[in-house]
Amino acid sequence: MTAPRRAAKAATLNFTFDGKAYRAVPGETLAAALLANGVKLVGRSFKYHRPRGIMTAGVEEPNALVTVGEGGRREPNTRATDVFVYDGLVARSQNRWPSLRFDFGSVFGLFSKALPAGFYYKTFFGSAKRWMIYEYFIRKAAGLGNAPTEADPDRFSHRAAFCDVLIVGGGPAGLQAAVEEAEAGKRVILVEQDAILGASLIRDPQTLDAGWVEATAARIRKAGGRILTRTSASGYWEHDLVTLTQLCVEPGQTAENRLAQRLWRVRAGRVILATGSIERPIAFANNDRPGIMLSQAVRTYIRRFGVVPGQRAIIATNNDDAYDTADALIAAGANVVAVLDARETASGRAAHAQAAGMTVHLGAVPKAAKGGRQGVTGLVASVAGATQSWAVDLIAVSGGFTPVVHLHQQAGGTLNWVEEAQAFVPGSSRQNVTTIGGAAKPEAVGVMRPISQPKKSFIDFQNDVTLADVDLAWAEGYRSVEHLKRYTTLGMATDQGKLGNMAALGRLAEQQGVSIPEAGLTTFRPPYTPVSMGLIAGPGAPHGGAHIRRLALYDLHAAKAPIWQPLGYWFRPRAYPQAGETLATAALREARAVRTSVGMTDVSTLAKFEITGPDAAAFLEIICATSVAKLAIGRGRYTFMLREDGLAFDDGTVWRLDENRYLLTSSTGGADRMATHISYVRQYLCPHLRVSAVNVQEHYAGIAIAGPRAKQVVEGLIGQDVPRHMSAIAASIHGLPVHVLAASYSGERAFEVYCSASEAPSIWAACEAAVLAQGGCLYGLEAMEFLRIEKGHLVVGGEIDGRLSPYDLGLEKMLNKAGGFIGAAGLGRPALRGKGRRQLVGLEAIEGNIPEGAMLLSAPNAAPQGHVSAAAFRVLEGGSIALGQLINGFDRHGEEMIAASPTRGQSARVRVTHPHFYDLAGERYRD
Amino acid sequence: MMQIACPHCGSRAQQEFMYERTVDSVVPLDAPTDKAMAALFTRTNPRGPDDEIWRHTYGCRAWMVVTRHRVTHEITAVRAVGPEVLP
Amino acid sequence: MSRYSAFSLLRGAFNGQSHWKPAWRHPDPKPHYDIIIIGGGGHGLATAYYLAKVHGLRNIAVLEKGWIGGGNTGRNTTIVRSNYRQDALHNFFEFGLKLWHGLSDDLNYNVMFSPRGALTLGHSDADMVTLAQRGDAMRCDGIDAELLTRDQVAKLEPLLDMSRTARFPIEGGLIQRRGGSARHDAVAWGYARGADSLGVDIIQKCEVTGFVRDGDAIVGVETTRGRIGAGRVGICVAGHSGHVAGLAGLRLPIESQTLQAMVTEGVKPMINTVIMTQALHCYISQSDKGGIVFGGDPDNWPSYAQRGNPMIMENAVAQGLALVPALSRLRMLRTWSGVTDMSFDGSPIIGETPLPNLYLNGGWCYGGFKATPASGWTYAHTLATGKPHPLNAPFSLDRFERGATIDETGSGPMPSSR
Amino acid sequence: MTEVAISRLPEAPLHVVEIWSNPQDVAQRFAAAMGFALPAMGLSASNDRLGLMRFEPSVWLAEGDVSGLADILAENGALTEIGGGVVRIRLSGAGWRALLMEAGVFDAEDPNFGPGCTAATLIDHVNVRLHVVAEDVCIAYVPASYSRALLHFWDEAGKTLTA
Repeated sequence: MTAPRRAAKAATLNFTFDGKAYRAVPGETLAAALLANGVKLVGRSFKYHRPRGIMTAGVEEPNALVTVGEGGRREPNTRATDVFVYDGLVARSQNRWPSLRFDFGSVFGLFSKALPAGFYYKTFFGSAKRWMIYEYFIRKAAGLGNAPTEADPDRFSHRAAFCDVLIVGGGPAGLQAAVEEAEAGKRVILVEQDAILGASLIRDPQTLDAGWVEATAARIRKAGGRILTRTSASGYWEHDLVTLTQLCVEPGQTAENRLAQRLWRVRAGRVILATGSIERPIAFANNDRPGIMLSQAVRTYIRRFGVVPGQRAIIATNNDDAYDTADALIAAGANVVAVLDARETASGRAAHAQAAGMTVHLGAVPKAAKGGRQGVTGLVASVAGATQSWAVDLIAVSGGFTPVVHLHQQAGGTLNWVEEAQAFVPGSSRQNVTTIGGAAKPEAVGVMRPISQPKKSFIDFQNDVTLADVDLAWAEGYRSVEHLKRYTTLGMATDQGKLGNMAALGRLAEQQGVSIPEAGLTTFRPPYTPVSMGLIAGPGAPHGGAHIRRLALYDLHAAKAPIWQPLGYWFRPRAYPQAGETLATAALREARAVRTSVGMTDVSTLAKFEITGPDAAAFLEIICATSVAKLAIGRGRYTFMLREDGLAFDDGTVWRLDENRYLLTSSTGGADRMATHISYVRQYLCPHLRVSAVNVQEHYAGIAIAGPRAKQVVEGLIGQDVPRHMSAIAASIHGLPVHVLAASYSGERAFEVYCSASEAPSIWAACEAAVLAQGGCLYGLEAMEFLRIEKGHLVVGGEIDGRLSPYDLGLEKMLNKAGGFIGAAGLGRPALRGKGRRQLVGLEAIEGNIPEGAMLLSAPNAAPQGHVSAAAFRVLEGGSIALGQLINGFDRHGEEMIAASPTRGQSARVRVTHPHFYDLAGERYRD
Repeated sequence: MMQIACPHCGSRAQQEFMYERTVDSVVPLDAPTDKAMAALFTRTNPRGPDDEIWRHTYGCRAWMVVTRHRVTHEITAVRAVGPEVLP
Repeated sequence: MSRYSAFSLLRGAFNGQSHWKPAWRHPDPKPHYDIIIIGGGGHGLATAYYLAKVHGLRNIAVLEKGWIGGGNTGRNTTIVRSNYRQDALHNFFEFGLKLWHGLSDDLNYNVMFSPRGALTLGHSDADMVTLAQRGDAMRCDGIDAELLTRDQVAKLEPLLDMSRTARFPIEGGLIQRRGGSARHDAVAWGYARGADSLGVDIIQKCEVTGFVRDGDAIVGVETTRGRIGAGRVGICVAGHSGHVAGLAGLRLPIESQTLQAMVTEGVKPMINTVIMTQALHCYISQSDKGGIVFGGDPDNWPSYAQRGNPMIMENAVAQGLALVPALSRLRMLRTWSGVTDMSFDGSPIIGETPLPNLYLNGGWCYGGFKATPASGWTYAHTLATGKPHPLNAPFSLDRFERGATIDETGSGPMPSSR
Repeated sequence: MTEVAISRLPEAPLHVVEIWSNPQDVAQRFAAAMGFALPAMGLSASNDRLGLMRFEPSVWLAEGDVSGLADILAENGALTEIGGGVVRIRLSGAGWRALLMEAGVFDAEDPNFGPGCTAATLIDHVNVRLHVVAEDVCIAYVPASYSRALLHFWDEAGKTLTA
C-alpha cells in the first residue's frame, strides 16, 4: 500500500511565513503546510535560542511556536501544529533577532556552560537598582512573541450547558461511548480539540471500517447529542463543571459575525475522559534539532496530510507502536535505514518487522544527533554496547506514552503507576469522572535510560532544560519534585511539560534511588492547553464585568450634558455647567442657588426599603441604632446603622408612612450591602417577625428640591400644604401619586419627592419647570457635597468610613438607650471608649485652602494625627472649610494644625472646630 | 465553581449564591459583649466539614445552612432557614 | 556554604558546574530546640534566619510539613510594596521594603527584587483624593509615594486604555517607585540557605500533629517524625493557622480562603510596573520570563482547597482587559491558588497567644509575600525576647475583642464583608 | 432553530406579595377569592386580571390588578408596589433557550422548564427573573437600571447563536 502524496495543485490557500508566500491544502495545519513547503526551521528556544523545527502534530508542540494574525487579532506563541491554515494567514517566527536564520540571541547557547539551571540566583548582586539594569536585558531576551498593541476587534462568548454525560475526546473510545449514552436517551456532549473527529483513527485509519467515524457522529446527532469540534476541555472544576474552549475561527482569522471563540461551562452529570495519550521524546544529545520528530507525528503527517517529513529516516523506540511509523514511511516511498529498539529482546512486532526485511537493532539507544539548524544529518547510537552511526534526514522517536490525565487530576483524582507502560494512569476520583481508551491503558514499553551527554540532552525543549539541569538541582539540594520544577523551570513553558515531565521524573527517581512513583509527581492545574485571556473575560471584557447602572432619568440629564460622576455602578450628574463654566464654578453657582432661592437634584440612587407589618417598628429598631418605635405616623428622622462590631457603616432616614408601614433610606454606595444585611436580619435572625422588608431602590425615583423657595415650588406642584420638617405626606403631581418627605441634607428647607421610576420623567419635568420659574436651577453631586459639608452632614465612605464608632462621630446622644440593635454588644468593647480614638471635627482654614484627604499635623514634619475627610468652601461667604478625623478631636476645638498634602504640594493652616459651619440652630429648614 | 442544591429551587450554580458566615459565628441579638465578640471574631475554621450560611441571592433570595467540606468542597446537606413557607 | 558569584558560575563552565554544594542540609530533628518554628515558608525561614543572625541564637528548627516554600510563598503574585494608608501598616511594610532593597546581597542569593514601581490607578476624582490621602499618609511618615497625572500614567504604561469612554476611565495614579516584585521561590530558598549556614535545622516532611503541654504552657510539639521539645514555639503557617492553632485548642479570628492567580504565556516586555487599581479587583505585572501575572480577589468563602474558581478568574480578567485591552489575545498558561489566612480586619496577627511559650504569626490575608522580611524580623524579635517589636505590637491577637482593629479598607468585621 | 426576537414590553403594575404568617390560611382565602391557587415555587398561575409568579419561598410577584389582595392577606402579609423598577423583556422564537444560556448559569435548555415555569437567575451579571409563557416565548423581568445593558447584550449575543 502506498500512502497518498500531497498534490501540489490542491494547495489553494495562500499564507505567509516570515513574509514569504506559500500555499496550503485546505485542512492542513500550518505545521503540515510548512513541512510540505520544505520549511524545517520554525522557531528559536527560550533560553539558548537554539534552532527548532516541528516535533509533534498536536497541542503538545514545544518548538514550533509562531505569531499568527495581525493588529488586534495577533496571537503570539501559537503552535504551528494547532492552527489550520486559512486563506491569508500571516505567520511569523518569534524570539529571534534580526532573523530566524541568524539570531543574535543564539550567543546565549555559546555561554550555556556558564548558565546552568538557576544561574540567575547566583549572580547579578548589588543594589536592587543594579539588578534592574541586568533585568532590563534579561527581560528583553526573555518572552517569546510580541503581544498586540491594539484592542481586540472580536467578541468572545460564554455559554452554559448542562448534560448527563460529557465525553472528552472524539477518538474511537470517545465516539463509541458517546453513541451508546446518546442512544440510551442521555443528554450528551462530545468534544474534540481537532477540527475533525477520529483522533488516532485519522493517523491509523486501517483499524476500523471506513466511514465508521462519520456514521457514528451522525448517530450521536440523531439521538440529540451535541458534538463540538475544535473545542478543547481546558479545565475540570468543582462539582463536575468542565470548561470548554471552542475556536469559532482559527487564531488570527477574521470572524464574519465577530465571534472569535466561545467558552462553554458544562455542568455534567458524568464525565468520560477519552483523551488518549501523548508520545514521549527520547533524551539524547541534540535531540532538539529540526528533523527529529515524534513517531506518531511522522505517521500523522504522512497519512493525514500526505506530507512525508523525510526521505531517509531512522526510528528510535522502546515500544511496538513505532513500527507502524516505519511501515507508513516505507509505504510513502521513504527509506527507513533502521529501527533502533531499546528493548533487549524482540517483541512479536519487532520480529515480524525483521522477518519482513526491516533492519531492527535491539538494545539500541540513541546517543547523539548530528546536524544543525537546517535539520539533522545523522544519528549516533549505542547498539548492544557498540557505537554505530547513520546518515539520515529524519529521526522518528518514541519513548513511550504519557496518558493525558490532566483533567482527571484537575478533578481531584489520584494516579496509579503502571510499570509495564512506565506511565501514570487515572486512579480514583471524588468527582463523577471515568477514563477510557488509551489514556486508561497505555501501550507497554521497555525501560529506557538515557546514556547520552546530559548537558545537551533536552527534556523541556522550549525552556531548554537538560538532564544536566536535573542533576544539578539534585546536587544543590532541590530534591522535591516541586523544587526541581521551580529551580529548573521544567514544565513551565507553554507546552506545560506535556512532553518532558516524565523524563525528568525518571532522572530524579534515578538520583534518589527510588522508583518513579516514589519520586513524586507535580500537580496539573487548569488549563490543559493555554486559553485566550479574551475568552476568559468573555462578553464582559469591554465593561470589566460591571455594567453601568442607568438612572431612570438618564435621558433628561444627558440632554443637559452634565459632568458625570461614577458612584459605584451608577453614573450621576456631578454638575450642570453652563457655557464657560468649569466644574467648580458650576457647582458653586448651583450651591448658591440652593442657599438663596431653590435647586433640585436627582437622588434616585439612594437605597430604599419599604418595611411593612405589625412588627415593622420592632424590626427597624434592630437594624437602626436609633429609636424608631416612638415615631408618629407621618413623621421621619435621621438614623444610622452599626455593624455587629459596633462601628457605624451606613446612615439614612426612616419614615413612618402609615400605622404599619415605614420607608427606610440609606446610602447609594451601601445599597447592596444594606439589602443583604436587612435580609439576613429578617430571614435568619428574626424569622418570627411579622414583617415584609422590600427593596424599593429602583421602584422609587427621588427628586430633592431644596432652598428658601422650595416650599413655594412644592406647594405649587402638589396643590396642598407641604409637610413640616421631618414629616411626610402622600400627594400627587399632575395626577401621579408621590410621597413628599420634608428632609434636608443641604441645610435649607427641603423636600424629597418620591414617585414610581417609570413615571419619574414627567414629574421631573414638572418640578424643573416650577424650580426654574422660581429662579432656581438643577444641582449635581458637587454642589450637594459643598452644601452638606458646610452643614456638617456625614457621608458614607467619607466620615462614616467603617473605622469609627457612633461615639467617634458624635452620634452618641442619638443611640437607642434601650439597646437591642445590631452593634449594641460591639459598642461595649473597651478600646472604643479609650483615649486616642479618631473623632469627627470641623476644620476652618486660617491660611490657604484645605486639601481634601490631607494629613493633619500639629507641626511641620510631625507624625499625622488625623486627616481631612471632605473639604469645601463656604457657599455664600467663601472660605475653606472641611470635615476631618482627629485623634481625641472632641477635646481639641480651637487648636491650630497643619493640613498637609505632600503628594500635591499643598498645605493649609487650619483651626479645629465643631463640625457644623452653617445655621447651627437649624432654623433654616423650619418654616 | 460549585453547584448548590437550593432547598427551594433545586440545583443551581454557585454564582447565584453568596456566602455569609459560619453558623457558629452568628451573633445572637441578646448576646453580651464578650460572647458576641467571641462569636463574631473567632472561627473553628476546620479543614473538614462545617455548617455555613449561604444565601441564594440571585435566585430565590432565601437563606440556608450548607454543610460543606472545606477541602473537597463536597456538600453533604443543605437546610432551609427562615419563616414558615408554603410548599 | 559556597559563595555565589558570577565568578563561581564561570568557574563552573570549566568543571561542568560540579562544584556546587547543597543549598541547605537535610538533617534529622534533635530532641530539643530553644525555638521551634512551625512552617517552612518564607516567613518561617526568614524568622529563623533573623533569630540566628540578629539575635545570635543557634539551636533553632524550622519544621515543614512538605517542602520549603511550597505554600503561599510559592503561590502568590510576588508584589512588594508598602503603600498602605494606616500608619501601623505602612510603617511595618516600609521596614520590610527597606530590607527588600538589600536582601539579595544580605542573603548572597539573588531574589530578583525589582523595584519597578507599584502603580495604583484612580478611576475618578474621588479615587484620586483617596489615593492622595494614602500617599500623604505615607509621605508624612517618610515613605515614597507620588501622585501621577493621566499623562504620566499613560507614559509609564502605554498599553492602558486611556480613552475617556473607557468603562473605568483612568484619571491618574499613585506610584510607589521603590515597590515592585521579586522572585518568590528565591526568597524561601535564599532565607533557607542563609539560616542553614548559621546552624538552623530545616526539617522537611515533618508535620506537626500536636502540642506538648506543661499545664497551659507549650513545651514541645508532636510531629510525624516524633516528639520534639522546645523552649518557645512559633506558629508560622498562614493559610493553615486555624488548623495548627486548633491543635492547641485555640480559635482564631481567621478564616481560610482560596486566592488564585494566573500567568500568561511569555511575551516580550509590555507591562512595566505592577499595576493595581483603587476601584477594581485585579492586579497585573509582567514576570522576568515575560508572562503576564494576574491576580484578583480571594474566593470570598472558606476553603482549604488549593484550586481556583473560574468565576473569580473571569471577573479579574474582564477587569484587566478593560484596563489593558491588548491582553486579549495572550493566552493564560497556568493558574495556581493559595490558601490564605483571612483575618477580620485585613491586617496580620503577629505576637503572643493566650498560651505561654506559644506565638502566632498569621492572618496575612493576600498580602503576606511582601511582608516576608519584616515579618521574619519582628517575629524573630518576638520569639527571642518574648515580647513584640514596636512594629508588630499593634498586630496583637487580642485587638479584635478590645476594639483596636487596623482596618485599611474599613470593610470589617468579617473577611467576606457585605 | 436559533432565531430569537427581543422586545421591550410596556410597563405593567407589579407588586410584591409577602406572607409572613399562617400561609395555609392565606392560601385558602386566596384560592377562594381568586379562583386559582397560589402557585408553588418555580411556577406561575393566573386568572384574566391577575397573574402570580413565585420566585421566592414567601414572596410572589403579582402582575395585574391587585385589588382585594390586601384584604386576603390581612394581618398575615403585605403588598408592596415595585413596578417602577422592573422592565419586562419578551424573548420569542425557538432560540430563546439558547440565548438564555449565553453568559447564563441556569439550565434554560431543560425541557422541563416549560410554559408556566419561573426561575430567577444571573445573566451577564444581571439578576433576571424568567417566566415561560409559551413554548416559544419567555418574559424576562429585569432591574430597570440594567435593562439597557442587558438588551444590548442580548442583541449582540443573538447574532451569534448556535444550537
